[in-house]
Amino acid sequence: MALGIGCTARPGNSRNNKTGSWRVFYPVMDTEKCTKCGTCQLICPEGCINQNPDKTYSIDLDFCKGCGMCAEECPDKAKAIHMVKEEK
Amino acid sequence: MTMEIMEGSIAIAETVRLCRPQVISAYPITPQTHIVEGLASIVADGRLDAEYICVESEFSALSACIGASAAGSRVYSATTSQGLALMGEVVFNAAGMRLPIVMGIANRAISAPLSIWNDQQDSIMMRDSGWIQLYAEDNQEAIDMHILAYKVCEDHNILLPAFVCFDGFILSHVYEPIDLPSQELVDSFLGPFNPYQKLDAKDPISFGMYATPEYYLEFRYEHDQAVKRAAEAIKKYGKEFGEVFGRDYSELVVGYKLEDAETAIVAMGSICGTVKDAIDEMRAEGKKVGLLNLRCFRPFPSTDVAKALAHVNTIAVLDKNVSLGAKGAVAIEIKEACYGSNIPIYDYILGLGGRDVRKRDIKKIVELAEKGEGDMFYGLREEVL
Amino acid sequence: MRELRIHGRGGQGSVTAAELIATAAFTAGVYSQAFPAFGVERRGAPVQAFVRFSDEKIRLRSQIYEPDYIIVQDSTLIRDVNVFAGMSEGGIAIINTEKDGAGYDLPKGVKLITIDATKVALEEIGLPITNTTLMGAFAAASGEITLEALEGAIKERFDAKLADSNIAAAKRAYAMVKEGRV
Amino acid sequence: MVDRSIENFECGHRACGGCGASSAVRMILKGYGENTIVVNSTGCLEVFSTPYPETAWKTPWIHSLFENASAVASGIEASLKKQGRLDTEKILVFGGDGATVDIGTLCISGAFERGHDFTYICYDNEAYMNTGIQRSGATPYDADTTTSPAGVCSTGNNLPKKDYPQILVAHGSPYVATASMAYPADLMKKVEKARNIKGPCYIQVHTPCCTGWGFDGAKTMEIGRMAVECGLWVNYEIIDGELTTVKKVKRVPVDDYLKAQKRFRHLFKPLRNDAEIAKIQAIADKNAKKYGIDIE
Repeated sequence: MALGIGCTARPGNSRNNKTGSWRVFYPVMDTEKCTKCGTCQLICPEGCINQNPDKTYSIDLDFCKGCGMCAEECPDKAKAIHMVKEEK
Repeated sequence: MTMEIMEGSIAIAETVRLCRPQVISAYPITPQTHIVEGLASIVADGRLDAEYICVESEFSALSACIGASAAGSRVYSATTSQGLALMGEVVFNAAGMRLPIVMGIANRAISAPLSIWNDQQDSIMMRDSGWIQLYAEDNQEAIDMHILAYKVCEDHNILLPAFVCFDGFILSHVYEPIDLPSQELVDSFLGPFNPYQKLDAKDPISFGMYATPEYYLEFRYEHDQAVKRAAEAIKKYGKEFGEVFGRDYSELVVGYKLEDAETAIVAMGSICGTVKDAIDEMRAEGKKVGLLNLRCFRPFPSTDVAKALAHVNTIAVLDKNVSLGAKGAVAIEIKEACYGSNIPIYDYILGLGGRDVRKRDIKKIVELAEKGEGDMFYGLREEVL
Repeated sequence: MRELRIHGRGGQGSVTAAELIATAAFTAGVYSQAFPAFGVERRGAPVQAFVRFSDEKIRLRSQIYEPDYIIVQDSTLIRDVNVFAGMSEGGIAIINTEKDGAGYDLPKGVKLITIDATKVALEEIGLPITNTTLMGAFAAASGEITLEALEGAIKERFDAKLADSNIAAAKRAYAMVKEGRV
Repeated sequence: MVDRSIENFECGHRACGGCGASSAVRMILKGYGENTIVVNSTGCLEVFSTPYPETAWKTPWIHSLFENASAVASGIEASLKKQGRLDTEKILVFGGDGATVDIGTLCISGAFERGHDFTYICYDNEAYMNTGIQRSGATPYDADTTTSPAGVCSTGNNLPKKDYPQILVAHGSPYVATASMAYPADLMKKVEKARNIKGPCYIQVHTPCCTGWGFDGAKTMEIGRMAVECGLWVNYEIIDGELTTVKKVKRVPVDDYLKAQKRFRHLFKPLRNDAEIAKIQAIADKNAKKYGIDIE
C-alpha cells in the first residue's frame, strides 16, 4: 500500500499504539468516593479517563501510563484514586 | 498570437497572474525584484484576486507558501541566490510535503564573494531537494514554463514543487518580444487548483508527520519515483501545451543542428541562444557543431541525453556552476548519462558571477574540446594562471 | 543584426532609452532586444544599455562589443570610457555636447553626430534629461526606428503631459539631424 | 463557554508519563473549540504525537519545520481568507519555548507584524526537551541543563528568562497572555478568548516537564502551582498593550519550588548556595512588584 503522500495520516489513529504497557503503577478508581468533579479527566496527559453514564469516571488501562497525576490531583475530600504496583 | 515587447520579469509577473494563484508570498532580492514588484502592483490594482503576503524573509516566503498550499490554494513565489540559500531548509521540506508550489528562480551567483550577477549555482545547489527544475532559454520559455509547471506539479500522480529557472538579468531584465497568452487559453489549459488533499476541519488529516527508520526510506523512494514520473508528465503536458499555445514542450532536451554534428555542446538556459548563433557561424565555416539544450535538469533526462548524443565524437559541456572539488553539475550528469559510450566529455566552467559569454568563447571552447583540452574553468584572468 | 550601445550616467535614463528604442523598433515590425549592463551603479556613475535590431528572432545574449551605433548622453564620459570601442566603418556615433566634436578619437569611417541635447531637453521638457531627445536624433540618423513608433513608445511609458514634452524634444532633435542642423 | 467534552488529542501518543505539555494541549484544544487547524513546530509535542502513521491529532494538523510555524500559519490564514473559510475555521499554532523565543523569532515577528488572525501558543517547558534538555532563551536563571550545566565554575544557566510576551506586546498584538497548565480553567478561558479576538494572539503556557526538570510525573500540576505561588511564573493578560488581569497569590519563598526539582539541586547540595538562591528570590520579587501579584 502506498504511503500517505506528504507523510499524512487519518486523524486520531494513535489509538493503535497501546501505551498501557509503559506503566509501573496503575490507578484504581473508587467510584464510591468519586465526587464527579472531573479533574482527573481534564488533566490526564493521555486523555484516557472517560466519563461513565452515571457521571463517574473510569480509566482506560490500554493507554494509562501510570503517571499518577490523577491520584495526586483528585481533591482532598475525595481521594478516590490510588496507585497500585503492576504485577509484571 | 499577438507578440508584445516587455521586460522578462514583467512578462513573468503577468503570466503568474494568468495562472491565478490565490496566495503569493515572496521577498525581494536582486535580480528577482521586478517580478515581485510586478505581482504586488497587479494585486494592488485588482488585476488578480490573490493574497500577497509581504514576508520578512525568503525563509518565511516559502514557509507561507507551504501553509497556503496545504490549506488548498495555488501559490507562487520567486527568489534567487542568497534568498534560495536562506530558504534551503524549507525548499527540501516543501518537496517532501509534496506540495505543488511553483517558484521562479532568477538565477544568480552565490556569495562569497558577493555577486548579484548571473550564474546557475543557486538552483543547482538545490538539485537534490526533490523539486522539478526547468531552465528557460528565453523569456517566452520562461513564461510558458510557468504555466506548464503548474500543470505538471498539480497532477495528482506527481504532486511536486517546481523551479522555473531563468538567468538573472540576462533574461529577467531584458526587453524582448513575447507572446503573452490569453486568460481564456491559460484557464482552459490549467483549470482551477484541485488539491489532492488539504487542511480542512470537515475532513481532518495530519500533514507533515515525521518518519521513523521504518518508513523514511520508503518516503524518499516514493518521492524519487514521483520526480522520475514527472519526466513523462512534462512531455505529455508539454505536448498538450503545444496544441493549446502553439509552442511545443514535449522534449526535455532539444537539439540544434545536432543530427549530423561531430561536436556537441551541452548547455542550459539563456546561453543556448548565444551558442546557436555561434554554431551557425561555425557551420558556415564547415564545422559540424550542434547543441543539446537541457530544458529540464530535474528529473534528469539521462536516456534522452544518451540517445541525442550517441552519434557525436566530442561533447563539450558548459557549466554555469561548479561543484567545488569535483566538476560542473551538468557535466557530472552528462558523464553518467553517457557512461559506456567512450565519447570524450569535457567540462567548461564559465560565466560565473555574470562573466559575459560571447560567440567567440563558444568557438574557442569547441576548438579546445576538439583538441582534447577540457575540464577547466574557461576564460580565467591571467593573474591566477 | 544591428547593435546600439548607449553610454550614460546613472539617472540619465539610458536603460529607459534602450527599452523605448526597442519598443519602437518592435512595433514597427522588426525583432528587437534591450538590456542594461547589469550593475550596481549609483546615480552619476557611468552606465551602459544595449539594443539589438534584427529581421529574425534574436538569440544572442552577450553584451554588445561591436556596435553599429552608439549614443553618448554625456560627453564628459569620453574622458573615462572608450565609448567608441569596437566601432567600425559605417558606424554612427551620436554625442550630446555643446561642442562640434572635433578632437574625438573616432574610428575610421564612423559618422559623428553632435547635438546639444541638454539645451533641447531644457527648453522642451524643462529638465536636463536627454534620453528622449537623443532617441529622436537616433531615429533620424539611423533609420532603425520611425518617429511615429518612437512617439507611440513614449506615450505608452509616460503620463500624457510628460509624454507631450518628451515627444516635442524627440521631434525637434529628429528635425535637427534630418536637416543637418547639428 | 468552554466545551470540556471536546477531545481532539487522542490516546496512544508517546509523551512521557506525567507530561505537562500533553495535559496542556488537551485543555487548550478544549478551550479553542472545534473547527481548528493546528500548526505545530518541530519539538517534543510534534514528535510524541505524530510518528507516521500514527497521529494523536483529530483536528487538521500540519508540521513543517522547527522555526517556521508562524510563517506556515500566515500562509494558511491567507489561504482560508481567500477561500472564505476564516469565519468558521481558526488557526492554532503550537511551538515549544525553543521554537518560539529562540529560533522561531524571525517568523513570529513577521507574522505578528502582518497581523494574521491566529493564536500562537508557546508551551514553555523552559528548555529544549526534545533533544535532551538544552537551555533556551526561556530557561530560568540558574537552571541546570545539558548546555548550561552546573559545575565548579557554574551555577547553571547564567542568563535570565527572556521576557518574550513583551516582545509581542511591542508588535501590537491585541492579546498577549501567560497561563499555566496547573490552572486549567484560567488556561482554557484565555485560549477561548484568544480565538474570538481577531489578529495574532500569543499565550505562553507554563508546562512543567518532569523529565527535564527532574521531578515525579505525578507532581506536574503541583510544580506548576508552586511556580505561580512563589512568583517565578506570573499569569496575566495584556489586552491591546494594557495589563488587564493578574493572578494574585499569597506568595511563598522560592526555596520549596527550587528544592522540588533536580535542575536546581546544585543550589542546595552539597551546600546551600544562599547567594544564588537570593538572586532567584530577587527575580520573583521583581515579578511581584512589576505585576502586583502579592495579596496584601
